[in-house]
Amino acid sequence: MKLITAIIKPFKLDEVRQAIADIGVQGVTVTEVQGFGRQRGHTELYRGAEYRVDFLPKNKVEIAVDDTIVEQVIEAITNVARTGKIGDGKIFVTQLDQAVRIRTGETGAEAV
Amino acid sequence: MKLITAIIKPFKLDEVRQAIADIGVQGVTVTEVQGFGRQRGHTELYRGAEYRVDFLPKNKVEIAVDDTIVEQVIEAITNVARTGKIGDGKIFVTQLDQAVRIRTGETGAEAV
Amino acid sequence: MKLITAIIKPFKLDEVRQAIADIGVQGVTVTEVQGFGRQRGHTELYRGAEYRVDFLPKNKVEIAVDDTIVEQVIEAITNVARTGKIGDGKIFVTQLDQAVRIRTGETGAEAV
Amino acid sequence: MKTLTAAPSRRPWAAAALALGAMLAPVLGLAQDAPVPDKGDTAWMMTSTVLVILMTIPGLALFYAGMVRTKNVLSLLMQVFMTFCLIALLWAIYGYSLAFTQGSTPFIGGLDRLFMGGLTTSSVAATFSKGVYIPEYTWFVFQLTFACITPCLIVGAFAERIKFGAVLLFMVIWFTAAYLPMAHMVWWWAGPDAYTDAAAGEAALATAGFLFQKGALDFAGGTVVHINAGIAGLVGALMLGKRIGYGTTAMPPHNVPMVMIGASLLWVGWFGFNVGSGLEANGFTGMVFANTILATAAAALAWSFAEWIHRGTPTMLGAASGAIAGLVAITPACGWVGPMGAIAIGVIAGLLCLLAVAWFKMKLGYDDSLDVFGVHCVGGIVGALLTAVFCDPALGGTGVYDYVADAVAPYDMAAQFKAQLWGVATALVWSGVVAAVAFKLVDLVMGLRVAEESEREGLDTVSHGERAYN
Amino acid sequence: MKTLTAAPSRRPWAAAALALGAMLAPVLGLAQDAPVPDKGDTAWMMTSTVLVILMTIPGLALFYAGMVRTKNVLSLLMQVFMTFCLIALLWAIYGYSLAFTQGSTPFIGGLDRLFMGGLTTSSVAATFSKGVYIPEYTWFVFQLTFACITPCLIVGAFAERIKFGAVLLFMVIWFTAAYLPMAHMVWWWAGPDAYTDAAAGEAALATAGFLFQKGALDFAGGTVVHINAGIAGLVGALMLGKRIGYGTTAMPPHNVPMVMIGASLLWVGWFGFNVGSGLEANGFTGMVFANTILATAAAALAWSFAEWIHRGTPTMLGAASGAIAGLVAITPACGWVGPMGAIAIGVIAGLLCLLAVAWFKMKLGYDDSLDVFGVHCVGGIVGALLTAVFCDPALGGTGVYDYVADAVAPYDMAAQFKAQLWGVATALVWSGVVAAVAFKLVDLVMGLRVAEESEREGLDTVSHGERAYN
Amino acid sequence: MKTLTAAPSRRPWAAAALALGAMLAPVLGLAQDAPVPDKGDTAWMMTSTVLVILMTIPGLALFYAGMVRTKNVLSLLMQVFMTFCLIALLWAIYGYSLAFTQGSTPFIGGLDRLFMGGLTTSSVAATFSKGVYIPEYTWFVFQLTFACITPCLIVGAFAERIKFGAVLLFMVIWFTAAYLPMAHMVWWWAGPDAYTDAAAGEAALATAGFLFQKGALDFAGGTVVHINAGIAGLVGALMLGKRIGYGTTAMPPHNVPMVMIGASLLWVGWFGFNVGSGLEANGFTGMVFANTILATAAAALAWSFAEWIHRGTPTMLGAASGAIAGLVAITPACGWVGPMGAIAIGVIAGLLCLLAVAWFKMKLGYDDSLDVFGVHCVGGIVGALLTAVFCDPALGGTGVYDYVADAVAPYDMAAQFKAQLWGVATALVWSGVVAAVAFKLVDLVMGLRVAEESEREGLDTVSHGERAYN
Ligand SMILES: Nc1ncnc2c1ncn2[C@@H]1O[C@H](COP(=O)(O)OP(=O)(O)O)[C@@H](O)[C@H]1O
Ligand SMILES: Nc1ncnc2c1ncn2[C@@H]1O[C@H](COP(=O)(O)OP(=O)(O)O)[C@@H](O)[C@H]1O
Ligand SMILES: Nc1ncnc2c1ncn2[C@@H]1O[C@H](COP(=O)(O)OP(=O)(O)O)[C@@H](O)[C@H]1O
Repeated sequence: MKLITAIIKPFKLDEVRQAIADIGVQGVTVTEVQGFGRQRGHTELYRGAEYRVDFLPKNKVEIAVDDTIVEQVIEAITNVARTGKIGDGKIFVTQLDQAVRIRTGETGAEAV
Repeated sequence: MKLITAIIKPFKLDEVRQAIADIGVQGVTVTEVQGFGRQRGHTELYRGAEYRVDFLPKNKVEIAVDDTIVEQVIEAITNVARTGKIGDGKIFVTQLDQAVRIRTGETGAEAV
Repeated sequence: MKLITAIIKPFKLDEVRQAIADIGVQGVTVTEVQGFGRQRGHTELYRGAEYRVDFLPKNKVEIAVDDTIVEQVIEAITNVARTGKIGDGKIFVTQLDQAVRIRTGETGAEAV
Repeated sequence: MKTLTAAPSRRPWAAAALALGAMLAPVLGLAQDAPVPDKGDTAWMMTSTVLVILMTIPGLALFYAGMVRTKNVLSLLMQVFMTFCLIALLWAIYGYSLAFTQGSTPFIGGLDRLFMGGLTTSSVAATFSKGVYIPEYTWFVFQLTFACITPCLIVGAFAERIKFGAVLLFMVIWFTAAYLPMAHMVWWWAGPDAYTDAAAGEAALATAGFLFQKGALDFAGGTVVHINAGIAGLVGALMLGKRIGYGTTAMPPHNVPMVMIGASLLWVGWFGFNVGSGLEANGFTGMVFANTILATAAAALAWSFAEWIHRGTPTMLGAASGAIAGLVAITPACGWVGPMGAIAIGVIAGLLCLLAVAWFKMKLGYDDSLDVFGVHCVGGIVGALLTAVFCDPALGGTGVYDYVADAVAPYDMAAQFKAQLWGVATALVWSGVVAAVAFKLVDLVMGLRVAEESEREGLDTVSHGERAYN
Repeated sequence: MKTLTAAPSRRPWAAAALALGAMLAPVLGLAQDAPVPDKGDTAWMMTSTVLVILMTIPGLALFYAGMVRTKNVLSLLMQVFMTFCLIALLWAIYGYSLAFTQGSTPFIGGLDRLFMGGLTTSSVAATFSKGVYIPEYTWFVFQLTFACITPCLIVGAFAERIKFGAVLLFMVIWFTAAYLPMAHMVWWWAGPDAYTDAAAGEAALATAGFLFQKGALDFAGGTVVHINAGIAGLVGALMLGKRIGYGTTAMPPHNVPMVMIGASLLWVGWFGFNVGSGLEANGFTGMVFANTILATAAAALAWSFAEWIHRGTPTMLGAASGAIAGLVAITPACGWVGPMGAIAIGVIAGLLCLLAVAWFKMKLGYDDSLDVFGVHCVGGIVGALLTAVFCDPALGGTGVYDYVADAVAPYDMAAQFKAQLWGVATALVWSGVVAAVAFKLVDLVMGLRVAEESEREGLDTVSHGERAYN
Repeated sequence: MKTLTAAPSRRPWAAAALALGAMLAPVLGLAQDAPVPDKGDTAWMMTSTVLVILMTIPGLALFYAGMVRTKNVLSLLMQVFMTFCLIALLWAIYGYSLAFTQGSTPFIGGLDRLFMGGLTTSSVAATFSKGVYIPEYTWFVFQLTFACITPCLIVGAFAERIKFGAVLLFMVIWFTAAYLPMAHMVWWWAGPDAYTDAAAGEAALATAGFLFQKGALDFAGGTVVHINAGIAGLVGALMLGKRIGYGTTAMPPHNVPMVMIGASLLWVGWFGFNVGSGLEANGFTGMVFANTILATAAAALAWSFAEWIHRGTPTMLGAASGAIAGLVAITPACGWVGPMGAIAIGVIAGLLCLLAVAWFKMKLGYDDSLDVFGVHCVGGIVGALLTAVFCDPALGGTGVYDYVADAVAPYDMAAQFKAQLWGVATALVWSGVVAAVAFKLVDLVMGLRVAEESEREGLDTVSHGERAYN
């Protein structure tokens, strides 16, 4: 199994979720994160003093999947999350040694 | 070392923390996340318009542990976090190449 | 590639970001998390009733980097995030199987 | 020299015309014993004025800002806050004069009070009781708050997508060409002391505003404020188009408690709005007070119970919306109906506004972000028309007072209903047309809508360089 | 025809009885010169009424909603908002009549004002000064707000676990069977003008409410509002049982600034509550005002300093709670004690309520979620009893006025204390029993508590289909 | 026995001295027909008092708490709330007496009203109109609220780093040694009825406060409240030093909507502050009302447009800050200038305060966390000096009334400007010195600043054992 972690623009979340559901992935876990990268943040003004805000709101989507569909999932995310503008985000893939479904105690591919 | 990541129902957090502390794990890191899975979310109403909210609040608990106690920790979490109802969550295990305690610079098992 | 995950004290975030930028890392992803460890939390009072709050606000900084600079990054973070007081946090390193830049589809080291 | 200014219409008069109005003010001004306002009335009017301000800032601002997404919170707050400030100045400069002095047509006032010229601490304004006056300064500030809140209501309709500069420019135009004429048409009259006998009454009436002459009743601003603003909002929503993602993504209120605070402060402040419009502190204003609380409670319950029955749960947003719907509908009626009539109006308005918002809007598919049309325009129309019904003394209403006979006149519901229709229709057409032209103009000058990317990012950082929460 | 209605008790009278009361209203109604209310008094009473509304929505609603967990915020807001609306209508339909008209027993009023029948814009209500009246409509709305806020206070006791429908049904029963009788018993009297001589005075007294006849003093509602609601809350907390996790998991307030806003608006609004209960705008109400501010400040300081000394830090929640405790305790006393007495009452109430909340509640282990009993009932009892102490002119109090002699009567502290005990005991027993029966009934009809899973998920989504924050 | 107390200065008089003042009160007290306050005035004064409380809690508290970081929210709320409570008690105990009774010097009052002794429900206080009085109790509570809000203003300057105990101790000292003398110097006088003829007028004037005698005009507290608090804030900011990370890390407001609510409630409440300072409900106070709204609107617009032009976006924080700047500047002027003068003052104050905050502060590098100096002191000075300009009848002002001649006196702008400079300079020096000494003392007793680690962690958990949001 693999854990796919995608950092995406928040307004793309619904589409991404839809896209991977279409492939048959039944669950995802989403975290609100702050991203810092090539994309520039905005400037904020407080009583005349300016502050540069470099952190941009992003969504981190984590998906545990069977090895067989890793490529498919990556492709699906890449397709729908892409706007072509800087800051579209990243996909990271790591090895998943084990997965357990707490409710049933099932492990491995059945658990995800 | 392994990194154990458990997605659990928020109201189980205190029990989970207690259970793994009992095993001797000294630290955990918790993130508020939104989970999407087999468990259905609720419907929200705004001025007569209905929206389905599929994301449910979950807690993500990350625990770096020595290989020796991985199974014990998984079992402890599974036991206390289980309600038997859909949505109890998952446990994911990944390999941890290295761990460093920032304060002391200790690495490896001493660091966690 | 490796994924370096650092749990640090929030007020150290700016310094950490600066330090790794100096090494040439172009992006990071930051999450607000609650840490539980050796460092004790504070006590809160509500109408005479006392509650112990053991979770402390921390920042989780995730950085995907090429294998070559892993040590450098760890060192940089350790240096600036250290206050020498309990609760300074941890650095975890995991193997990254793949990385994709959504905007361009680039993969591997070019993506991070 | 004392000056005399007119006050909101409570006495619609048969529409015979005789041009004596211009003489009134000087005549009274010369009177030996200039009227001295009662300090109790003045105290209440100042309190009422404060309350109407509270309605707007922070009341309305919070009501609106709570309903938008986190990224647009400050934009709503700013639009309300700045519109309030801007119109306050315009009111002092020319607004008051154009609304509340005698003009050469019954559609707009004159220039006697430009830059508040001639307004002194001893000039007075008429009330609805013969011989009872309030300080003109008090009247000036009381009406200022009405002029300020009305444009602010509109911003809810095109929230989350409009340029900030476009809001301000639109407001200047609409306030000048729609609010001021409507206020003059509905509320300008010579005051009750002019109605000494039938001839004098007819003469006085001929100097009144267009809709006052038609006999349209609007106690505290159902037509001038709510229909007026509501239709302008609809035009805006249509001309700006839908928000990106409207209908496909959920746009839940970012902070419902904030909406509830806003609605509560609107309700609290509305007592200044409605009861203050009685211009005195007496048993009659006590009745206006009771009507304002009962209609609102009834409307909030009606909306909530309808939701409960229909969807399974009564929502806080629904209860708050229902309360506002009730407040809007009772606004034109509150001085004309009895408490049981007020409850009936509340129930009807609560249900019809829910229908407008939940069904009619879906049906037509326009994106009136915060339901300015569905609540203010629909509620305003419901209230205006039901005023004709429940004003009937047979239904517990006050009837219409005849200042010449100094007694309540026989009531003719059909005639009154026609008069109310005149008011509704005039407001819809006049304000609708002005709004359309104004939006067009602003679009030509600077464009109405922010860029797509800005809309996605949110107006707070884009238009105001700030985020609401850090 | 003018009608005359009674007003809150300020003159307890020796309990001799003679049945003349029924004649009073007609007699005065026929009088040549019907009393004309002073517009200054009327202005202040309307302001006070607005303030009491502000206390409830949003004041009390925020005070409560800030103290619960994020998942139950809207449930508290809705319970307060809807209870307010519901009771407002019931007040108009039958509540006012049952509380403030002459009944055939001293425990409840009659049906003269059913559906507000007979209430006109020229009917008046008595004050505490001979010959001084306010419009009955003003009195009607002022008392409406008291009737509305009292049930709302109760919801804090069983917060985070009750069914929404159960709240509403309970409120209808409790309002009818506990609030209305208590209000009548404590506040119904014939007004001061009935006390022309000793015989007339005795006759008038015999028509007054049960506790008024006993001589119990309750200036603005310590008994009728706070003890009444507080004991009902305790009964509710006991009958519903503890929240899941109570005592084992922390249940910190989700938003302390919201609590602070709520407490501040309660304080601000309480000036309407207490000072408005003076029914006039004069030097006497100025003293009531001073008492209300000083007792509250003293109580907030007392609670905070006690926390500071005992636990190491003074908390915002503590300061806010202390302020409410002080407000509650000064409520029955504010028209009877001098400013230094008010400070003493504040300090004592602050400390005793802290004790009740932090020690007594722990000791007994009941789960009164937001301390309705500890603050309102305990504070109300402290205030009611201390009224007897600090009313003493020797301790700076006003003493008790004898309307027949038109002078302050000699003061008998022991007798007054006994009268106060009568008030306290009656409220505790009456309201306690009614609440128990009402909860039982509601339980039978629809059940009181939500399912365990719903309680865990939170009432906002379960009962209202919304979340507070998005 | 009726007692007579003086009221705020509206009539500066040539500084000839003759010691008769001590006789005034008894003389009037003995008068056959004791003045009976108008109930309309009294109603308005009570309303105004409530409004000033609303300004402080929750208004000012929210304005400040919204601007700090999440970890220090409760500390600001508590500092404001507790200071308010503490000063209220001190006011009752000795503050009122030292401010508003005749002392043996023109710098401070006497001890006649210690523990409110001699203050009865029938004692009265003078207004600015001959023969018009308000209840002394009303005056007592109205001025209490001024005394309470002023110290609260200061806490913004050293926010996010001071010990809670240090705040309270500092407040006691500063209130006693700076606020009370300033209030006495500026506002204490014998009342208009003392000015029966030239000799009596001179005698009366000799008993007035130091700055009253100098002829300094301060209608509602520009000098006593804003300059006074503003300079104390600057001294505090300098003596405590900068916050950790100041200038290098961003310290954005944690909740801008909270700032907006605070600013709005400040504005709303300020009508009590300014208009209430007129002590009556009439056409004159109507003008004060108009000035207060127009200057504020103008200042908010000026600040926002300046930001817009200069930085590209108008911010909500800027609009709110501008509104406060306008309110501060119009405070001393609101009873002396016409509406167009008020607009001019607003625009100038908005621009100058922005300059002070955005440029001057950066330039000098002090860390006045919430710009108490930049807004309140600078705004107060601007207002005090411009009062001399726009008071001129030639510029639409009221001029200065001569109570002996019972007419407006010929206006001498240069002389008035000098008088205003006296006021400004006295406040700056007196309050600055007192603040410096007080901070030094507190530092010696308990230290001013929390430990570095505590400052990093935030004052909420450290000093109050709570977090704002859970
Ligand atoms: N090396 C990295 N490690 C972790 N997260 C990264 C890294 N680089 C970028 N990110 C995340 O990806 C987001 C987008 O990256 P950015 O460089 O702005 O644009 P792009 O992905 O289009 O090149 C960032 O906001 C950050 O959250
Ligand atoms: N494939 C997955 N990858 C990541 N997280 C998942 C995945 N499937 C489920 N989850 C997480 O686990 C939670 C529970 O899953 P769900 O399918 O609802 O119930 P259950 O675990 O009982 O089968 C989800 O809310 C989500 O946060
Ligand atoms: N075993 C662990 N797994 C995951 N996170 C941990 C673990 N131990 C500690 N942490 C994280 O590191 C933070 C600091 O740890 P702590 O034990 O308090 O101090 P120190 O790192 O100085 O020993 C904790 O708050 C927690 O977020």
